[in-house]
Amino acid sequence: MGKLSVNLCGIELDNPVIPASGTFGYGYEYAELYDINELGTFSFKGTTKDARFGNPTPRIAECSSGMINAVGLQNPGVEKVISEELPKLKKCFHKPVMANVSGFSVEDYAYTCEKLDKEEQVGWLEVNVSCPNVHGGGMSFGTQPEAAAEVTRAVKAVTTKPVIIKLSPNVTDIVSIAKACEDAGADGISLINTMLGMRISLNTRKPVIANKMGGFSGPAIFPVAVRMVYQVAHAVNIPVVGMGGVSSAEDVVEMMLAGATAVEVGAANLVNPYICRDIVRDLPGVMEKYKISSLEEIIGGVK
Amino acid sequence: MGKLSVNLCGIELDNPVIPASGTFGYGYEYAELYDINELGTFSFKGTTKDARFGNPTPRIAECSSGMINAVGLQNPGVEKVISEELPKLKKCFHKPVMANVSGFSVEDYAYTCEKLDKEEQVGWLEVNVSCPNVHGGGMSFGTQPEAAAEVTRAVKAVTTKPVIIKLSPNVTDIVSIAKACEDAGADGISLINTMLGMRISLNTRKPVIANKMGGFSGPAIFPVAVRMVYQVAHAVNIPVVGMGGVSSAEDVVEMMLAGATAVEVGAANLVNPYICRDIVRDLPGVMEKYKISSLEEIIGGVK
Amino acid sequence: MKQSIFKILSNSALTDNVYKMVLGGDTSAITASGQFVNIQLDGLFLRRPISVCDYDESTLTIIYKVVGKGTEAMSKMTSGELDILTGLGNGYDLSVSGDHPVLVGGGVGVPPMYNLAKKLLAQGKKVAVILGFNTKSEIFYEEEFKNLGCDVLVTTVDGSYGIKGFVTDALKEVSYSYFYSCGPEPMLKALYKATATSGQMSFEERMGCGFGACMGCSCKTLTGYKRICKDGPVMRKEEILWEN
Amino acid sequence: MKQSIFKILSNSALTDNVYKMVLGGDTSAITASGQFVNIQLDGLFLRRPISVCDYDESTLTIIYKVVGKGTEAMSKMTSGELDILTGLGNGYDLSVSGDHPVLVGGGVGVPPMYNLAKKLLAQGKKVAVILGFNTKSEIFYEEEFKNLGCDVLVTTVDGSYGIKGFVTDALKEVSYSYFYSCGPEPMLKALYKATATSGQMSFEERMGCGFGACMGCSCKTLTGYKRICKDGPVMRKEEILWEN
Repeated sequence: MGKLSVNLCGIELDNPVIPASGTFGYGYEYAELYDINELGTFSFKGTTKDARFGNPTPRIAECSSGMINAVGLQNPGVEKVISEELPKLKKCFHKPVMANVSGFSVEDYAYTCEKLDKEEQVGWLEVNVSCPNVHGGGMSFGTQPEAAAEVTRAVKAVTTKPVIIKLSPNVTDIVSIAKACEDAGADGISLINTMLGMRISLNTRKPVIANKMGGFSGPAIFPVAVRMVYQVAHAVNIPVVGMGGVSSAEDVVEMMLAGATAVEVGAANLVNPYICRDIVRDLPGVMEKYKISSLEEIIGGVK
Repeated sequence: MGKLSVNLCGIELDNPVIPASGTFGYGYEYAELYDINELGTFSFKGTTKDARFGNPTPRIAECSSGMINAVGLQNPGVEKVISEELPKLKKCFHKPVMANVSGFSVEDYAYTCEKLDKEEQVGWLEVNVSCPNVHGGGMSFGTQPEAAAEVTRAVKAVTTKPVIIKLSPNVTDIVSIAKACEDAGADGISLINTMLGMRISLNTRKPVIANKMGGFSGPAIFPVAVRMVYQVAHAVNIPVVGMGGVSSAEDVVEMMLAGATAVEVGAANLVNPYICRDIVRDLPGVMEKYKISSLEEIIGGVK
Repeated sequence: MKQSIFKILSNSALTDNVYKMVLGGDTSAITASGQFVNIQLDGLFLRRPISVCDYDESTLTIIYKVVGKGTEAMSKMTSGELDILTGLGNGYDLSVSGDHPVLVGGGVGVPPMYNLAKKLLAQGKKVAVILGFNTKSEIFYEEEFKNLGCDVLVTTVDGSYGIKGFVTDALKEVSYSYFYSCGPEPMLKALYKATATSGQMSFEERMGCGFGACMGCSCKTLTGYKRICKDGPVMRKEEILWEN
Repeated sequence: MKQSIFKILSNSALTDNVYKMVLGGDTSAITASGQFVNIQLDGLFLRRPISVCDYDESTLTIIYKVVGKGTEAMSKMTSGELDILTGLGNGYDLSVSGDHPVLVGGGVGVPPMYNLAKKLLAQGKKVAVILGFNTKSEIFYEEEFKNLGCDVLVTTVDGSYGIKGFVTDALKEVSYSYFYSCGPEPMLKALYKATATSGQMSFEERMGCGFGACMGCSCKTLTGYKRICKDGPVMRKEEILWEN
């Protein structure tokens, strides 16, 4: 294996850098800018059973060292993703891709994952259990260990590929939720999804975002992400994909020292569309500076 | 009342600006720099039953738009605070002061609050239920509604002055905890305390902070603070003191629009020791710019 | 789209709060009038999208109104370099203009009309321009459009200069084969009703990335969901769906 | 303590990663050798504490090693202004020096010894200076101390220059009435054991505020809990408590 390569749930990645879902579309906008095959893989736009427009606009707000978004899982629905998006994706990306799935019921998750599991290019299923849950009374699957486990079991029952559960940071005890997913058969855990945040406009005296609140991401949340990745990675025996404010090769190394096997990059893509490629290119220099011979060796290096 | 003044639990503040506990000592270091009577009030260093040195060093880490601290409630203990610190405080500050109290058992809280309640200059008791709880198995009082309510009841039973419960943001459902405190007799709620965060040094491959994790504060956490202040202020009928990353007069107005009756300023004091005075002086100009005739009127202005 | 560094050549006030900045750099990615650029500013996370007023091989001109931290910081810049994404958005389609199009700009919607007018005139079209402002002190670029050789009508809501009222009041006095517009949504809505011909309108929305990746600026149209930043900002009258 | 704006007058490399910056501004709050300043840097939240190498009425000289983002950013500055808190920390007490004190600096612990030497010499003291480095290429300020009129001994761990070994090896060759020191903790510990007289040591710790408010840099001493930033950074040998 190369000194940058890591093994994520049995699939080798040339490097641990993964653009996060919702910040990279289905890849082809970025493929116009550079060869996205330089990346380890990427997690495509959150896909649901049915097509969704998402939330009203404005959906975006600026914050110190970060941003809030309330897109609301806009996507064409799993059928169209398979028939229209994946063929376009296949043309510009030739590695296994991470399929990001959201749902509003356990049945939704199972339905969408079962369909995507059959797609040859899909390498992993990243199941986002941090979205609003209709049938559970406003709470989200990702904030209750049993609900997260229920989704995990349902998805595992109808799929053959590695299932990575993506957790919400807006919880009291992230470890109990991660363990519940592991016990329910999850092959990996990815975290952290965005933090629930809000901004108010002094001009209008209304929330900046039409939906009032939204998902807060960017370098501002990095210390919370490192903490949760550390807590979860030391509590479970399955790989952890770390994310949350990562925007440099140094951040990637810090996440891996905390316990991440691979690292997703989110908000930074929106500010610098070349950031993931740049991080991949910067990694060897950073490894040399900090005397790291292989990234695999530093995973969870902090006890 | 002046256009800057607000009423916090029956006590009028000349303005809503309050340096947060742990960033302002007992006031006299800052009194060497400017007349701290310009402030609404301030919340003094977290005080416990017994003297504490706190955690080993390093206790501080830098983050994007923020910092992590793991001081660990260093203080001389309530007897010495009363006999040595308050007399020094009285010399430079002539308004009611907010007494910040922490404990490791319900009895601790009651003991310390009862003593400070008898001190003439103490106007409010700010009870910090977001510190490590020994007898509850590593969880913290502030993460369980019933535990927070228990502390509230115990403190209210032995005190006569307004009791403000300071809540932790590291929870799934901040509203349920705030309501439990209100039901238990709290006169006010202050939030947010710091977020649990962690940084790792690439040089040493160890956590930057000796205690591994610490409290993350600064402008980075402002969007989470605004969200939680908004949620709590719209769920309870007692005043809310907003804090978390506030570092400008505009931030103060945003917090008040979210529902805060007064606003605490924390980490910003450590970077600019004059910041709270500057905010008080900037407020009239900001109010004029945004056509605000009185701060009292905008509290909870965002529905 | 291209990411590159531009040098600030000049930055001056046109009115109390509207500024004109001329930048030097690689403009090769700009392919149409009505496109925008996305500017990175120190201490701010998201880039700031600003419409292109004019450009040539090596310079870029933008006109912006101070509305927040970002534009306020820009207004204070006198020199230095900026990291800019260029060539964003679809821009206006000139092929359908007919021989005497009218260009309608309101407030900070005026700037993109400038390069558009230049291009249409270069194609030998007769170009009428309507510039709408609230009051006299807010007016800018009237002379510049006249110097290009356009027939220029200016409206002010308070009647302190030119025609009293809105751009739609001036529209009555103009004959046109097609219309191009940019301005606040109420103006675009009024134009939508008042215009006798087909045309194109440029829309504004808070953006995340500005290049189609984040779905932050989506809108519904009669031809499906569109991203203001990538499928827009210019929409054809026929596809516009007014949601409220 | 005072917060004020300083102008960067010069900034140059003394070794591969040690830089000297001279700043112009109001130094009136600096009252003793061994104090430090706390510097605000764009894009970084906490200020960066740096010991004062030298100062006069209107200029401040600091010498810093590039160890992280902050010092790296500083090393690239050629001009401009910096927001600095001055007059922080207790500094050295000269009144107890006796007539021939020795000043011991290790690595970036060398700079504060410079102004201290100046002051002691001005009081007519005979000043011996021991400068400890790892290797020849890291040596700086040997000439500057000689030019002041100090007896200077340099040690290098690898023997590539001066006395081979540690500052404690050079100490054997010096007679002294008192010692002042600044350097890495292992050096201070060794000095603590090796010194025959009383003395003062300056300590380092990660700081929050730098002026005594946050308790971020507390330490235990034989005379109680102390804040490195406010009650220190200088401690008397008699009060020091080695925790490990």
